Amino acid sequence: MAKVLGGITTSHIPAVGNAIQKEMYDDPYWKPFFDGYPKVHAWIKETKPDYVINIYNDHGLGFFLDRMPTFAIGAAHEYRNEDEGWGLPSLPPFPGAPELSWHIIESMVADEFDITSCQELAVDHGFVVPMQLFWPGAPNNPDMPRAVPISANTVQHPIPTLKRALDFGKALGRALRSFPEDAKIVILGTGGLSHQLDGERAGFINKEFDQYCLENIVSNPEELTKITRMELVEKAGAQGTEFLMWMMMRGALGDDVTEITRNYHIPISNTAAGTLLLECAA
Amino acid sequence: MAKVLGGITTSHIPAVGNAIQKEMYDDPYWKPFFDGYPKVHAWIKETKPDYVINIYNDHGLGFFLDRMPTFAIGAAHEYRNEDEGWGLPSLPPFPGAPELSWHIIESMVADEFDITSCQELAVDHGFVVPMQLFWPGAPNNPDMPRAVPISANTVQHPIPTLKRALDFGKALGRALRSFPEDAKIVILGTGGLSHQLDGERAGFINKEFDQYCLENIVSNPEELTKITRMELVEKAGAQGTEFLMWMMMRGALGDDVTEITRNYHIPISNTAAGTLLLECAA
Amino acid sequence: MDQPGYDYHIDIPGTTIFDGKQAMKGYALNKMCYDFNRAENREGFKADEEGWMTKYGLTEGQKAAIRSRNILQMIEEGGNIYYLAKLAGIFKLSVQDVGGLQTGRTTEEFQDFLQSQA
Amino acid sequence: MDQPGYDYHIDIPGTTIFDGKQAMKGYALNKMCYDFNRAENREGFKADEEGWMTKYGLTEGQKAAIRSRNILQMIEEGGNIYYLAKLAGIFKLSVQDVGGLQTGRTTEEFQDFLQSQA
Ligand SMILES: [Fe+3]
Ligand SMILES: [Fe+3]
Repeated sequence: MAKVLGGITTSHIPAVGNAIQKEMYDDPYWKPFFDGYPKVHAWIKETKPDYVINIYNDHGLGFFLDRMPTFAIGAAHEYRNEDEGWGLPSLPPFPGAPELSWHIIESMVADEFDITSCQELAVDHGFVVPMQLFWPGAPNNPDMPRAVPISANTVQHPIPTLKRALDFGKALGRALRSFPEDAKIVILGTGGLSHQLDGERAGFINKEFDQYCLENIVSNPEELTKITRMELVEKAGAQGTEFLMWMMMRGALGDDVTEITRNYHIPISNTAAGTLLLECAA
Repeated sequence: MAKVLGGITTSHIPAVGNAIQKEMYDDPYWKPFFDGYPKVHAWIKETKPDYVINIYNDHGLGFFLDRMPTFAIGAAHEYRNEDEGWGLPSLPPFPGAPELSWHIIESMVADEFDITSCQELAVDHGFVVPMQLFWPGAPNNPDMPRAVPISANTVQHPIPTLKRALDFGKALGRALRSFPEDAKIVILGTGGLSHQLDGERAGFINKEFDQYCLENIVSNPEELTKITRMELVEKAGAQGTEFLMWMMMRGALGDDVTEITRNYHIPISNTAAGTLLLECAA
Repeated sequence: MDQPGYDYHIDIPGTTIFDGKQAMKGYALNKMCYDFNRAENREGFKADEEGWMTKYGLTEGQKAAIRSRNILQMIEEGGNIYYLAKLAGIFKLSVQDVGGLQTGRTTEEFQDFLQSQA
Repeated sequence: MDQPGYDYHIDIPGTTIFDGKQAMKGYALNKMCYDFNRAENREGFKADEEGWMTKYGLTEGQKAAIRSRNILQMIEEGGNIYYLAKLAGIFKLSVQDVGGLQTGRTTEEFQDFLQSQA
């Protein structure tokens, strides 16, 4: 049976992709952000995951309002990052893991999650930037695991509740641990932390709330399910709802986790950037 | 608050649309089928629903495998029956009820159903034929209610379980009854009963199983949740899985229903055709 | 695609479960058929069957099944009956014709078989 | 569209909840912006702004908001920031430019505001 090694969270801000390309790791603006990653790199080198479940939110590339799924799971041989509107160069495709995708979809639909399965899926910066952060040169990194993208709707309300997101993760964890292959799996929860791009409140950041979330997501995620969706918008900012991805990731890890590293920095672009690596008990 | 008047089930076989167009009501082949509808017509004339929730399954017009939702709800101003591949003439659009659609979507996502919302949706014979059966001349019938289409995946496994379908209906019923408009709502569950179009078992029909379903869907739908999805394929035929639509409809009606009329006839095209009108307690 | 371990399917003779495995196998074929919803694509196929199949990247097995109008083989190659029905429409086959072709019956025999289950 | 009774939203000053009501109001605008994912559509818009907006059926309010590069008004007219970001790209506005425009700050002032929350 497969094993879930742990979970990693990170912001997925498009500007990060740019900074990586320009190797601005020691630039004064970027250094406090990139300093969050060496321990993650070391952990990945040591544990060598075979599969990566990349839980992200699409920002208007893979899905439009004509068909907006609450939870979508990719089930393709590969995933391409198409042009998001800024003419950024396309990377080579990320290799998929369709046999794992279908195993997850079968298990989660049986478990009463109403999945939208995607046999074609263009992935945006929400998926790509974390891959580049964790596997430098991705997808051209010899350690690049095969990927399953999972996307939750944070574009249009109603978005899923924090409880549903955590429960999604729990069901995902059950699915992964029942995959009959002696494989090692890492789960990414990308997006957040607090930020707001739109309206007169644009630029809103909430350090106190982020710290509350960072603290509880490690040791007491159930506590966070008390937050209503409108409270999440109020306290994390309109786009801070991406924290749902962290909840989904966390649910899949189980109760017993060890925090390996944590980083928090304000601001990167408009966003409070948070990084967390949680290892599952062996 | 809105009121759910009752539910109506019917097969939605494409050939029925053709027979309606040719007014073959007294043709020996068609008479036993169309004889199931006068009591439904009388009931609709008497109760005059304001809204119709049309629970059907798409057959490869509105959705493809690139994005296959488990449960999709239309949220558009109108719905068009586009060409399904046979060059059938398009009807005028069916008027939608977006304010009711969004009320349902808000309520059901809060209730932990992972809805795909569709602000554009082409509807096929699964949606159209029942409308034509119940509102002759549809959509050009003065009594034509405004519509919300709801589609469940029966194209590709994994399909939702019978329990999930019934629970979907229960949550739908809660949503409808909390709609703050003094409106009357009827719910259609379309498709089935037993049939199989593909494979060496094509033409399979199972009268005994259909009768068991017809009996229990009225008085004891919970009993039917014991049927596994593979059993449903085995006993109802590969396309008899459309019975899930009946389960969804039934869940929304509540416990106390009265059977107004029932019809069952073998065969129409490749299918055992079933019609049922259940009225909710006042 | 190999799908280890999730083989919850029971064996139902004469019935292919259209699941992820079949769906991935048949993707190109079903995509071509799905696009037959539009008249221009039906015309394109009719004008140049071989070219159209190549354009959609059909496998050799899928092409052979279509060339020989072999419905069972199309299903074997991952075809889903709802999408294939649009192709059957181009070939002017009714649902009963398709039923007969798959069960080794004439259309009349197939209709009689349906009737016999009343 | 009137959405009776489902007004569970709390009032969050300076924040528009992009829900079904806003999504329906902004559908044409967001659809146009979504299609800016493709370079050919960006070029089409740049070549003929007015014609392109009409082609997508934008409302007068949406057109006016775009003509005046007024982001807050685009949101008021149903625009969603993720789709609007693609339009901002065409106008060569950075996320901080967009933040400044919406909050009555210069880009530098907006960046300082972000920094101040560290
Ligand atoms: Fe994001
Ligand atoms: Fe059907």
